[in-house]
Amino acid sequence: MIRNLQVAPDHYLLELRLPAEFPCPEPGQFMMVRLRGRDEPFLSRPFSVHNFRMHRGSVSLEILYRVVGKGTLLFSRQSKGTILGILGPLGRPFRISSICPTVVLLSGGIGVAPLAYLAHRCRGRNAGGKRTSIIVYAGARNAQSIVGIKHFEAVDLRICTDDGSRGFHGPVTALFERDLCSYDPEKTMIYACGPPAMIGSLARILEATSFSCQVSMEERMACGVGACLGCVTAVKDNGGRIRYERVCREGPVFDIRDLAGLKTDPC
Amino acid sequence: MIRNLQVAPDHYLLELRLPAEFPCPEPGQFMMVRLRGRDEPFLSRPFSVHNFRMHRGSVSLEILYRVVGKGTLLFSRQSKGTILGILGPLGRPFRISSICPTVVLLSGGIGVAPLAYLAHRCRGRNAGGKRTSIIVYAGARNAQSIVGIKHFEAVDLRICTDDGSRGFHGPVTALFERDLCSYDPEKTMIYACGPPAMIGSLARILEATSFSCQVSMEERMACGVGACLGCVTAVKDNGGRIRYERVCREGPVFDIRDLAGLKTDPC
Amino acid sequence: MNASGTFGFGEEFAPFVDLNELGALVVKGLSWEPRQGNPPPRIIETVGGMLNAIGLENPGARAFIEEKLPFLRQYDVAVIANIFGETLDEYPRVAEALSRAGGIKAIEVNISCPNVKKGGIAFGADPDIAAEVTRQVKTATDMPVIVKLTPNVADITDVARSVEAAGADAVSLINTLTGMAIDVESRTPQIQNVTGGLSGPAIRPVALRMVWQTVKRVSIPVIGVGGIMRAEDALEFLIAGAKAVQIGTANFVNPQITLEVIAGIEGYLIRHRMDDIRDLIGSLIEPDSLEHPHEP
Amino acid sequence: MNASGTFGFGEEFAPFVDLNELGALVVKGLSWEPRQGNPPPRIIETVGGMLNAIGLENPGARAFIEEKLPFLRQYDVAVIANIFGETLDEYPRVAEALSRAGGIKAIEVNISCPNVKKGGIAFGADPDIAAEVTRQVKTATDMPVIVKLTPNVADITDVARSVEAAGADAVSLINTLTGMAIDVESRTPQIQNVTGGLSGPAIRPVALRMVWQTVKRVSIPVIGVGGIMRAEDALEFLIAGAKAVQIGTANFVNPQITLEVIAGIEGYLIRHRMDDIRDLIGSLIEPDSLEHPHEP
Ligand SMILES: Cc1cc2nc3c(=O)[nH]c(=O)nc-3n(C[C@H](O)[C@H](O)[C@H](O)COP(=O)(O)OP(=O)(O)OC[C@H]3O[C@@H](n4cnc5c(N)ncnc54)[C@H](O)[C@@H]3O)c2cc1C
Ligand SMILES: Cc1cc2nc3c(=O)[nH]c(=O)nc-3n(C[C@H](O)[C@H](O)[C@H](O)COP(=O)(O)OP(=O)(O)OC[C@H]3O[C@@H](n4cnc5c(N)ncnc54)[C@H](O)[C@@H]3O)c2cc1C
Ligand SMILES: Cc1cc2nc3c(=O)[nH]c(=O)nc-3n(C[C@H](O)[C@H](O)[C@H](O)COP(=O)(O)O)c2cc1C
Ligand SMILES: Cc1cc2nc3c(=O)[nH]c(=O)nc-3n(C[C@H](O)[C@H](O)[C@H](O)COP(=O)(O)O)c2cc1C
Ligand code: FES
Ligand code: FES
Repeated sequence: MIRNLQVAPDHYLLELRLPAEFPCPEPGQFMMVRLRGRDEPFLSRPFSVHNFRMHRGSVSLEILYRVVGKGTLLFSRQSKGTILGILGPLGRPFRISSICPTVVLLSGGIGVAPLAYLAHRCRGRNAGGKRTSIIVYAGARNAQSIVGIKHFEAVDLRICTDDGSRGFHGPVTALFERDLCSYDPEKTMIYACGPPAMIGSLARILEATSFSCQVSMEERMACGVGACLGCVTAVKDNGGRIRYERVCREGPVFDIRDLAGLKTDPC
Repeated sequence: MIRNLQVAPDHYLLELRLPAEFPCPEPGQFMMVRLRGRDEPFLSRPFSVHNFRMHRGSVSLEILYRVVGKGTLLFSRQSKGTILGILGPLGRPFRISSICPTVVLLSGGIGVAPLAYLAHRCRGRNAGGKRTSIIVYAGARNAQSIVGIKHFEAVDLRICTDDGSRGFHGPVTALFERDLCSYDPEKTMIYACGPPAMIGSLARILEATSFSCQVSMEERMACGVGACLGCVTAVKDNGGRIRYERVCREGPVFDIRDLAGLKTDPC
Repeated sequence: MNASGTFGFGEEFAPFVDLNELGALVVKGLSWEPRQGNPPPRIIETVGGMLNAIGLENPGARAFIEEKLPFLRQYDVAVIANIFGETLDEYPRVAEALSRAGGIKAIEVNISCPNVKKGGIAFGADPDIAAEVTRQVKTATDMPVIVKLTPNVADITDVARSVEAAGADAVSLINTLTGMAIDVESRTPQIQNVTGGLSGPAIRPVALRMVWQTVKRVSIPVIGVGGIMRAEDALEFLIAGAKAVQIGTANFVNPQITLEVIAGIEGYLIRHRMDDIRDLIGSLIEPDSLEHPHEP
Repeated sequence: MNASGTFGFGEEFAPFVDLNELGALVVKGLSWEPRQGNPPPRIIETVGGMLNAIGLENPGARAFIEEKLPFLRQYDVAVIANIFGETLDEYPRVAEALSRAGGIKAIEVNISCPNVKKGGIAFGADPDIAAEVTRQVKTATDMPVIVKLTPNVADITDVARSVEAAGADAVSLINTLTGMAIDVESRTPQIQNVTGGLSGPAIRPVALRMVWQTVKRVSIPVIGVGGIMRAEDALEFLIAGAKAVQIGTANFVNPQITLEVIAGIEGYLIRHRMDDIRDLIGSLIEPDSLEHPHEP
């Protein structure tokens, strides 16, 4: 652990030094993280890659996390020098389209973590013969809790807050819906990560359209590698039949249209 | 926690700041100590009072401990600022005789912890019309692992090491046995704390004599207050009948002659 | 309230917690004859819990009435006497003596302590014997009788139903799960008795499951016991349907835990705008129809 | 070796651990028909462990043989197939198909999984039914048959003796203890199936006790399972008399754990100057005569 910095109330940025041979993760992949030599928290915790940098002789991994329970609370109390157990990179990454020059990212709260790394990797690319342009809708409860946006350089950043204390007043999905007609379904790839209500609401918005949208999902995990079958989420196949897929293995990135049983937006 | 200093390999000196109204412990009493807000280690750990000082507005408690297992290992990893749960002072203290001007302390290894505080409190007293003189036999594995002797000011300190790297070469009980004839059973009070083999060997040495000897015993504890009945040790009553007494309540200080089932010295 | 065997006779904890504020106080298990208990070591910490084999050490019912009860009478707290016997007829004898003593509000019958070879386990593992003990205690006392059940059975609800039919006024569960630990360096048991009773948060999921199952099958009140360390843990039991809870091992870690749990439950009720704890008890929302078919 | 259900079909862990170095590899439980398993959430962490209600999701015996087994055949590791059935006659059918497939060394019969209402629990809790399952599987296969026992019974040794008499070549124990957890804010079960199986170090004392008791009552080998996280934990089971151990939940925390435990046991044998692991197995020094009288 190189640093473990509080970046907002309840939000921390963890930077880890890893051996140089550590494989470079793709955006959307995650790591299973644990405190070593202790029985508490018992299971490893999954966290998305927020950033990954090569240095001479070693590489560093950044994780952006929010304190929500026992494990994240214990992580937040650690400081420089703590050695963590890391397993990864795991899971299927976001697919980066070679034909869509417009990339729209929708993040709700801590959902910004994987999307920042995705933006980083999309920047400066060409797709469909054009330079990729990135539009980010970043939602947070209030101005104070906006985190992880420092990685969004050279993007069109549209901030939304639930209390209107910064940017658009309302959910990201509302602002995005308003802008929807300005995007071309053939040339736009949408990526989303956020709370269930946001994903549900996005699915509803996209239902009648032909936009492609990849979502990074969360589910409780034990092994992170596909062995325990603990992390499944319901997906529907073409015939509409429900099946379970492992978030750690077939996911965490899913096509929004495959997901079954999403929460419908309360608003 | 004010500090948690490594004083020798595997040995730490822990200093805690406590509220001013914290009752002043007597020598031989102990505290139940735990890490707060965690399930690990699960039970509190008993530690003797090694020193206790009053300041303006607060008091500080010193604990000298050796890392032997999970709990002490976790304690040793804490640093300044950690808040510990403390219950105490608990147990029956050493009785300080008002008629014995000679005080002999025998410590084996970490057994020095309570005896240092006892020496501190005996120093400068009068007993039997004379100024108390204190003789300390402090045993350790080797010169490196001698700890806790800085509190033995103005005492006759006789160090013993198992490997002879400092002081007498051999167990404290051997040196003490050699000196035995120089003490007057009527005017001497012996206090001991150390590993089972040392206490067993001391009991054997004193068996045929009329010296009084108080021993601080160790047993696994859950509650520390007498409720769980987990910490009993076997004692014999006058008729030689075996009975169990709680180390946390009737002890930790026992008369060596009451103890049953002591280990007999291997040497 | 606390759980038996973890709070002594009240006097041990009196310096650390105001006994008047406890919902009730369950004393250490009492037998007719005094018992010396098992040789040490009697306890060992395990992951998320501890093993104990105290061996039901206690001064006996008479000494309790003479030496311990007068102290407890000074407090305004409902004293519940936990009793056990080595033989079937010891139970009613102890129950009767305690009923006559005055100052006791209810009797909790331990048919489950697994530590003593002759006692405990046999009574609690067999629904018929458990019922017989219950009947005998009921005839010996007019006080409410709580029967404390062992988890070391295939189906705890069978025993619960059986003691209900035999007249039990309530059941409390669970007692400890029988376990064991070995010191690998010396290759000796960590506990002199070899096996001991496992308690603490490690067993909470098992206790909660058994309480939930039992609540569905009996109509007398169920008291939840096992691994409660915080208010949230107690809330789990209440939501599962327990009418009350007992806190055991957690008292060792924090003598004030009972009061902290009571305060925490009150805070929860206020936060969730519940006027009455009865709105909470048994309020588990069970997934009645699973969203997706359970079987393929 | 690992425990069933915690290592998938080997392929999941292959990137993280050399399968050739495992003593044996037990695959996820297989049934005749493919099974979709339970709806999520399926797992929750508890103190010192976890609850799971996977619902025995598996691709079915045929798909296993066609899609998973060829991968495992590449390795020099003894593959043990864990099987279960919803009905009595499903067991021998699965056993027979697997015996014929080639590349499998032994069959472990799960009569204990408590998650699926129709399966598991009923077979394992009754010694007679457990024996019947064993007999049927034995007639369907020539391979060694290990019967995996459930701890959710009053006396596990009765079931062990019964399956031994029915021809079991070994028993493995324990499977998970049935438990439950509730989210108090939403008042819903933490697991969609309401109850789940408790595993991890929290249950180790219970598993160790049951292994120790069973070793005393059967003459077939006993395989110890439950809460092994480190070499010392495995040593406890071996000292108690288990001939081998399985590591379950710990694989999730550390995929290399099996190898680390093997290395730790080897280190222990060297340190204690034991040439043969048989000197270790069953070497518990039991306090035969208690120093002080046990009863007063
Ligand atoms: C693929 C993936 C990537 C993630 N990336 C991030 C990230 O970059 N930053 C971040 O802050 N969080 C991320 N999360 C969520 C993060 O894993 C949880 O917040 C964390 O596990 C909570 O642990 P806890 O002990 O604090 O909470 P508790 O509620 O005490 O945890 C109890 C159990 O539930 C599990 N759990 C609780 N919440 C979640 C959740 N939302 N998702 C999965 N498991 C959960 C825990 O892992 C643990 O096993 C990600 C989750 C997944 C599945
Ligand atoms: C009255 C009293 C005073 C003590 N004073 C000191 C002191 O001043 N300095 C010091 O270093 N040690 C002292 N000890 C011993 C100290 O309590 C143990 O070393 C400590 O509990 C070990 O904890 P662990 O988790 O590191 O060891 P582990 O072996 O992992 O502990 C497992 C369990 O056994 C118990 N245990 C292990 N060893 C002992 C022991 N020797 N005595 C009692 N319980 C034990 C632990 O408390 C725990 O419950 C004292 C013990 C007693 C009873
Ligand atoms: C040290 C100790 C002593 C106990 N003694 C008794 C007893 O005398 N009678 C009884 O019915 N239960 C006894 N129990 C069981 C507890 O009352 C309780 O049922 C069990 O510990 C589970 O609850 P917990 O996890 O909150 O401790 C004892 C438990 C412990 C740890
Ligand atoms: C996620 C999970 C899935 C399991 N699946 C199976 C299974 O399919 N068949 C089986 O016999 N046991 C299964 N088990 C039980 C384990 O094999 C093992 O008996 C139990 O978890 C106790 O060991 P542990 O504490 O080392 O995990 C499963 C356990 C877990 C945690
Ligand atoms: S976390 Fe184990 S299968 Fe996904
Ligand atoms: S530690 Fe509980 S009685 Fe002594």
